Amino acid sequence: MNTVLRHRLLWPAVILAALLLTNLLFTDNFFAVQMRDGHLYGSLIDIVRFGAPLILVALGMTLVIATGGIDLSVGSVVSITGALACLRISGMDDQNAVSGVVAAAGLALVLSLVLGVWNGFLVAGVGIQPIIATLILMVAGRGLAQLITDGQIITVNSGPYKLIGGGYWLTLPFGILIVLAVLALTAALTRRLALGLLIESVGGNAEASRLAGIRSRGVIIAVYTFAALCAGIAGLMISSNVSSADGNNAGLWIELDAILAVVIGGTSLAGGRFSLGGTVLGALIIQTLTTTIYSIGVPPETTLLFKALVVTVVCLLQSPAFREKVFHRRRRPVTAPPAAEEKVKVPA
Amino acid sequence: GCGGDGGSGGSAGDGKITMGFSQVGAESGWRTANTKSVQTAAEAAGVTLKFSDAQQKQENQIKAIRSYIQQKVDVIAFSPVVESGWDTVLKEAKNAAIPVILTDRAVDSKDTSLYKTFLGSDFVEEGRKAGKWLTEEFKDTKDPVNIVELQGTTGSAPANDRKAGFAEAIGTDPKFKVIASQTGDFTRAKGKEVMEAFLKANPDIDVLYAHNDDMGLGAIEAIEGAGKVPGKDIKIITIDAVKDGMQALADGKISYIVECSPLLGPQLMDLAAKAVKGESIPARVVTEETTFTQEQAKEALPSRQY
Amino acid sequence: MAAPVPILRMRGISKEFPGVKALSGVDFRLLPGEVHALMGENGAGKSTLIKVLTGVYDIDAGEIELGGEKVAFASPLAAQQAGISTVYQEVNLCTNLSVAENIFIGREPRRLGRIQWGRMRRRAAELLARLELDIDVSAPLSAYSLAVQQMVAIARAVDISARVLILDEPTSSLDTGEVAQLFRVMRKLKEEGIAILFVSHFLDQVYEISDRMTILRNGRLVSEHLTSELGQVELVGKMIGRELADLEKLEGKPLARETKALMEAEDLGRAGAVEPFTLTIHEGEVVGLAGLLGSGRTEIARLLFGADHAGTGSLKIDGRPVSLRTPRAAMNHRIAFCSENRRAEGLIPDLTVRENLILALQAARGWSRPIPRRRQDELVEKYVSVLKISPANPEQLIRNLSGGNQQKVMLARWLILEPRLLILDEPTRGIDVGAKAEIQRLVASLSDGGMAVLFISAELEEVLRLSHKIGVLRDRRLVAELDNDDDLTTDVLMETIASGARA
Amino acid sequence: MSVLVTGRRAVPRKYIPVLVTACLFVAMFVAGGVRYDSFATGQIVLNVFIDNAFLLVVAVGMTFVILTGGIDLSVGAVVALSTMISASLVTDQGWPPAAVIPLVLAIGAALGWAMGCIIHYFEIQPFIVTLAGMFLARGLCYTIGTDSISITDETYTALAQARVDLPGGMSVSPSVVIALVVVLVAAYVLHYTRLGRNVYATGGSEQSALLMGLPVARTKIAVYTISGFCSALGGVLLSLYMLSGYGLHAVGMELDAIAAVVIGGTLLTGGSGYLFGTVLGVLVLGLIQTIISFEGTLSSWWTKIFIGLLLLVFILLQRLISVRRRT
Ligand SMILES: Nc1ncnc2c1ncn2[C@@H]1O[C@H](COP(=O)(O)OP(=O)(O)OP(=O)(O)O)[C@@H](O)[C@H]1O
Ligand SMILES: Nc1ncnc2c1ncn2[C@@H]1O[C@H](COP(=O)(O)OP(=O)(O)OP(=O)(O)O)[C@@H](O)[C@H]1O
Ligand SMILES: [Mg+2]
Ligand SMILES: [Mg+2]
Repeated sequence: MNTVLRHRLLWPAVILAALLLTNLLFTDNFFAVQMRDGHLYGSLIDIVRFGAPLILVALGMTLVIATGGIDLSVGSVVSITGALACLRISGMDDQNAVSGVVAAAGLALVLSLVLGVWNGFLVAGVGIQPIIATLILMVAGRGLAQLITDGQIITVNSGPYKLIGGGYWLTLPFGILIVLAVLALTAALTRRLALGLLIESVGGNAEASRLAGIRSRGVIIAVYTFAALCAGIAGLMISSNVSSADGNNAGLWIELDAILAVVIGGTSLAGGRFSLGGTVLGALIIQTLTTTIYSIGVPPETTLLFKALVVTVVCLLQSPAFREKVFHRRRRPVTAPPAAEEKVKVPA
Repeated sequence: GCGGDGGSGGSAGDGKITMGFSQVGAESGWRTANTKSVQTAAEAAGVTLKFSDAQQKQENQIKAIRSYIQQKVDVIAFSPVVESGWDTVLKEAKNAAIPVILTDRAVDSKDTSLYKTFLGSDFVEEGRKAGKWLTEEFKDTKDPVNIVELQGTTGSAPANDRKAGFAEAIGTDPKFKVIASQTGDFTRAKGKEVMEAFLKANPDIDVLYAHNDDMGLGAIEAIEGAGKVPGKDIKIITIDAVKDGMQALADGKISYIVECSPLLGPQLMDLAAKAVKGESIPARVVTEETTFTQEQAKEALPSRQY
Repeated sequence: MAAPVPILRMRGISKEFPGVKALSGVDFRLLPGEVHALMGENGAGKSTLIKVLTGVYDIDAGEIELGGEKVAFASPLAAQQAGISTVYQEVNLCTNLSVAENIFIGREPRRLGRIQWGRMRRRAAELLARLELDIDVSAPLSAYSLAVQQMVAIARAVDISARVLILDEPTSSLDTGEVAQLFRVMRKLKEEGIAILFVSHFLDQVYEISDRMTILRNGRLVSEHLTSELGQVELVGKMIGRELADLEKLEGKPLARETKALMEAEDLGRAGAVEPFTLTIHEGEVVGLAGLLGSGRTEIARLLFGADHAGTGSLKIDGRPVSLRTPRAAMNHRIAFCSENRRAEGLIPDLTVRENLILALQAARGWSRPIPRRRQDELVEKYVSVLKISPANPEQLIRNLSGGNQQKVMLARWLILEPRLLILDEPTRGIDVGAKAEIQRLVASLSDGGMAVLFISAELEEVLRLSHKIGVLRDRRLVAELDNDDDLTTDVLMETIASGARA
Repeated sequence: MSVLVTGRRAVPRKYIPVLVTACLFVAMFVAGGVRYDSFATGQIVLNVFIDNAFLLVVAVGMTFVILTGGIDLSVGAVVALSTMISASLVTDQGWPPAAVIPLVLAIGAALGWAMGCIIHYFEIQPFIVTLAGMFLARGLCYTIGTDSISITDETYTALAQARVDLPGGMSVSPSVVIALVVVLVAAYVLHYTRLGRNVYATGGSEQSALLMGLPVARTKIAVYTISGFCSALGGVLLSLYMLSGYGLHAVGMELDAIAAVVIGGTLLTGGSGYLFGTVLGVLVLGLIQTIISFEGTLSSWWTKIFIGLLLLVFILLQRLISVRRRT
């Protein structure tokens, strides 16, 4: 088991390492991490810090995908929670009041929970296909976020709020700590408790799971709720990072990146087995790629070509069939049985 | 000058004008202010406004215009998402004898009789203004000036034009070097992220040119995070002059802002009334726009509406 | 019989999966005009041999000759084109397509490239009529039970005019009538000179139809015999590598009527599935259900487990009325149900043997009370050894197990729940003789311990051997309830099924 | 496994979802007619076709892919790429449209074919491969140019502005005709040819299809090729509609196409659905747009919320009515 797991995450890890090393060619002391004003500072820290919202959203997405679903609405949830929190804070007399900030953030997270339950209800209760069920919130949610902000960017000036996405605690960016906490919580819920097994079972064969006595409806609602909560936290982080809420642009296309992270991490979109570690690696790969593009100065017009190249290489390397077909053939030329293409074609 | 003969009479008979307005979207605070301005001006002028939001898609705008023709509005106004590709639908409008007014962005149609007038700013000129201020500011230095640029959404008209205008203005002098240029998608978050990467990769940046205020504001956070002082260590030029940007300008964090005014509403209603009546109107109306230095910002700030 | 020039010859075939050597150096030959049975325990490598032959898997070593030419098929398509038509062990059809399409897809009657739907449906109906199956061929296959699906798969394979016909456990869900029908068709094909490879765990069937048999054990060839020259006992001995202790005849049990009624169904029914029926199951009682294909046995089982909603009637457990709206509700009353369709309704293919095995127990405990790993390992170890699940590695993915071993895991999933009522729908499907005896013994001993069992099997002997009481179904109606006394024989049962009369 | 008693109802059960969708569409149209003046005209429906001809073509290709259980995220980008290639060749290079259009179609098909091969032979999930394809195609657009390029070629302009007159003073654009031809051909292929049936079989169960001896490899590659071709054709129609090429055209169109297919009742897991449903899906999305523009008083955000609500009501009714009918 252990070897299998190590195997599964081997290639994403290799690719991440390769990307990081590429950076070293262009930026000296890329790996340097310094202490500045009591904060850790450096490119590596930045990658994790900027990747934090994506990791969060992707973690939630992993569980949704493991049940065979998909959640397109996370981007909208990101913008809604950010908008609501900032709206509340901007209306406070003292924006630096911790209790007010906590209440605002809490309210926003409660809203994200409600939205998650809503998605789960549409999928599991009404039986709408996940992609359409969440598309509804994806479209309407962004409108909702703009309704909250009245189409403007709400700027806040709140120290405590700033902490969530832009602050430091114990020398580490607070965002990283949040990610670690959520990751630990998710891992505990799914791997320590039996939730993971139930999720994988529902995603692997829904009817068989039902007949085995699993309340798949509850499981599905739970994962959508969890995904929305993760997106909600990510939304707070994103808006706190720039101290403002942008209903239209916050979290735009993050669902695509999150799904990509999950898939790169080795979880199948068809549902079933999932890998939290893989997802984190996947998200880090995406964020590193973005950072790499900025720091080696890929012009904006060719950014997408570069991305296409990297994504292709990543998925080819990760594909056992590709490695088999390309590397294996060369390795065992003598004893190998005729490969698929060379097989004798028998006339009908 | 385009002839507003016969055709316009019938539909405007009751004196109350119906205008179909197709907006690009609500992608920024600037755009929202623009929408608000049009809406309030319409109300003030007693114009019935049919508003639709294209969500940044040209096909949606074309659909909207087509449906305005179907609904027989008196005048159509729209802010084109992109310059090209309007001939077909504008011809339909012309055939239906509905005058068309462009706002904010132009179209590149050869047949200028397809629209009455174009009301809006000149993005290339905005880029030029930004570049000109920069050359003024640094005219005494001999050292090379390292510039980083935060572009708008790749391919969008303001990004293309503001980049071109700026490049044109600084182009002659070899001491101005754009050492890094990347898209920040017109957003604060991206602006911050890209700027952080710039700061890591390039130790000495002298100037930041951002295609809008929001990216500039994001970049300010990045610069402060890196322990530098925005406006001092790195001079910042942005475009738009929204309220948050003006505040930062007044606070000395931004050095210079080129205004791009979203308040086209009253002018638009004026033009629309004239177009419906068939009066002749100029083919190009430039919105009144200015530039702000830090001192001017302090003065203007209290009276800013958006 | 024709001169023995094999149409198919396999030499030194080896196939290794990660961690399992499924075949090593197996030789096999198939003569035209002969039914050749491939025998072996669960996991002996029968299906794997068939799959490497038909191009589903590559072989690691060895060679295959078809009609004297060396071949290696890149895909089942190539094998089919070369004249090998196969029914694989698990029903491999597309349940989203209509019955007619499943028979003809890839070979649809066409004119100018246009599929002629009318002709296709007519021919499909004719073909099924030859197998004495009268169903709506334009309905999706998913509307039919597994047994019907198996018949459709057979019809498809039989219709492909081939040189070699391979049937991997085609009869595992079929009842006597259908099997007889299939054998008639097989004999006819045999006379036409077609070579038939047949796999089954029903020894009687093997002895009835096959001319020759090849025995595999642990992926190795044991021997090849003419069927007439090898007795059943010797065969079993060669298959399992030791003598099988004689199946002690489970002697007639005292009738269980004295015990308390556990579950009483009154006029329970569901429109279109099963007519209202009344049935009482007592504690410690084994109730068998007998009936023909599609007679509604599975439907009764599903109603009693809450897998489907009953339209009419009521249900009492321990004398108290209950409503089983979900399987979970039934499980709370300690009812368990092992479905006949393990692929669609049983296995979670991506999970390991261990996870599949504990799934129902975990579901019953809820997500917040995980079964401690040590307890899991104990349970798994126990059932792996009791049911002789092989390979004995609990961390193997279940989809990599042989069909019979998968079935054992499904059974174990429900046995560890220690239910009060265990509903078994075709539990011995695809299970080899040794393990089957083991399972029957297990059922008997569990019912001695007070557990009630509802036992459904296409094999009447099995039903007769185990049950205290047998319900007979016909056309989705429970027509009779017979006590299993000495007068009851398979013949009496058959007659009841056929006549629909109450005994 | 619920039970179906066949022959009880005249309409086979498998058509019910599509019929429900069709009825809902009509209901929505009638509701629009009641609410807005000059709405309930035939031309409004035709305009929906005119404005969505390209989406229809793209959605047809997407239907093939989704029926096999795959997904194609590259369609929007391929549409943009086709407009860009067309515009730059016609306007900047002066190529004749008769050469450009076939070339563009070939490029689209080739891209689809390549993605299909990677998906099948290297067993990589379609999502990630076509996402890379999307990046690639958009990237190629920007390498051609970041500005939008007008098409002033006479053939294009003539085609773009031509109208096919219908009785009752109504008219459609040639694009609509092309799109409808594509729909008919595709429906024929899906229903009456082996390729089409193999598509359904592959979507039902790829493993079964393989074991039944169906050419799964060919089928899978074919659907991505078809999708690539349809996207390119959609791009050609879009370049007629817009008379321009632009790298930012058709952003997010993949989602519209997927939504149209799924609203039309096709299962994203593959193997079940009809092309007619896809046509309805496109019409529903188009009609929602039309209703929005007739409403005319919605702010940008209310527009989005309203679209979401309409979609929700539609899907809910569709779902509830279908389920009610079934039980
Ligand atoms: N894809 C696979 N990966 C790994 N192991 C496999 C795979 N397929 C089969 N095996 C193993 O190969 C062995 C032979 O399996 P096979 O299916 O051929 O058995 P069988 O003789 O058909 O048994 P049964 O009577 O139960 O159907 C088993 O131990 C099985 O676990
Ligand atoms: N003529 C038929 N023969 C077989 N099955 C049919 C026939 N007509 C319909 N069916 C379908 O097959 C299903 C068989 O029902 P069920 O599964 O309860 O039968 P069963 O007694 O368990 O038989 P088996 O599992 O051996 O097919 C029913 O749901 C029914 O819809
Ligand atoms: Mg087998
Ligand atoms: Mg049955």
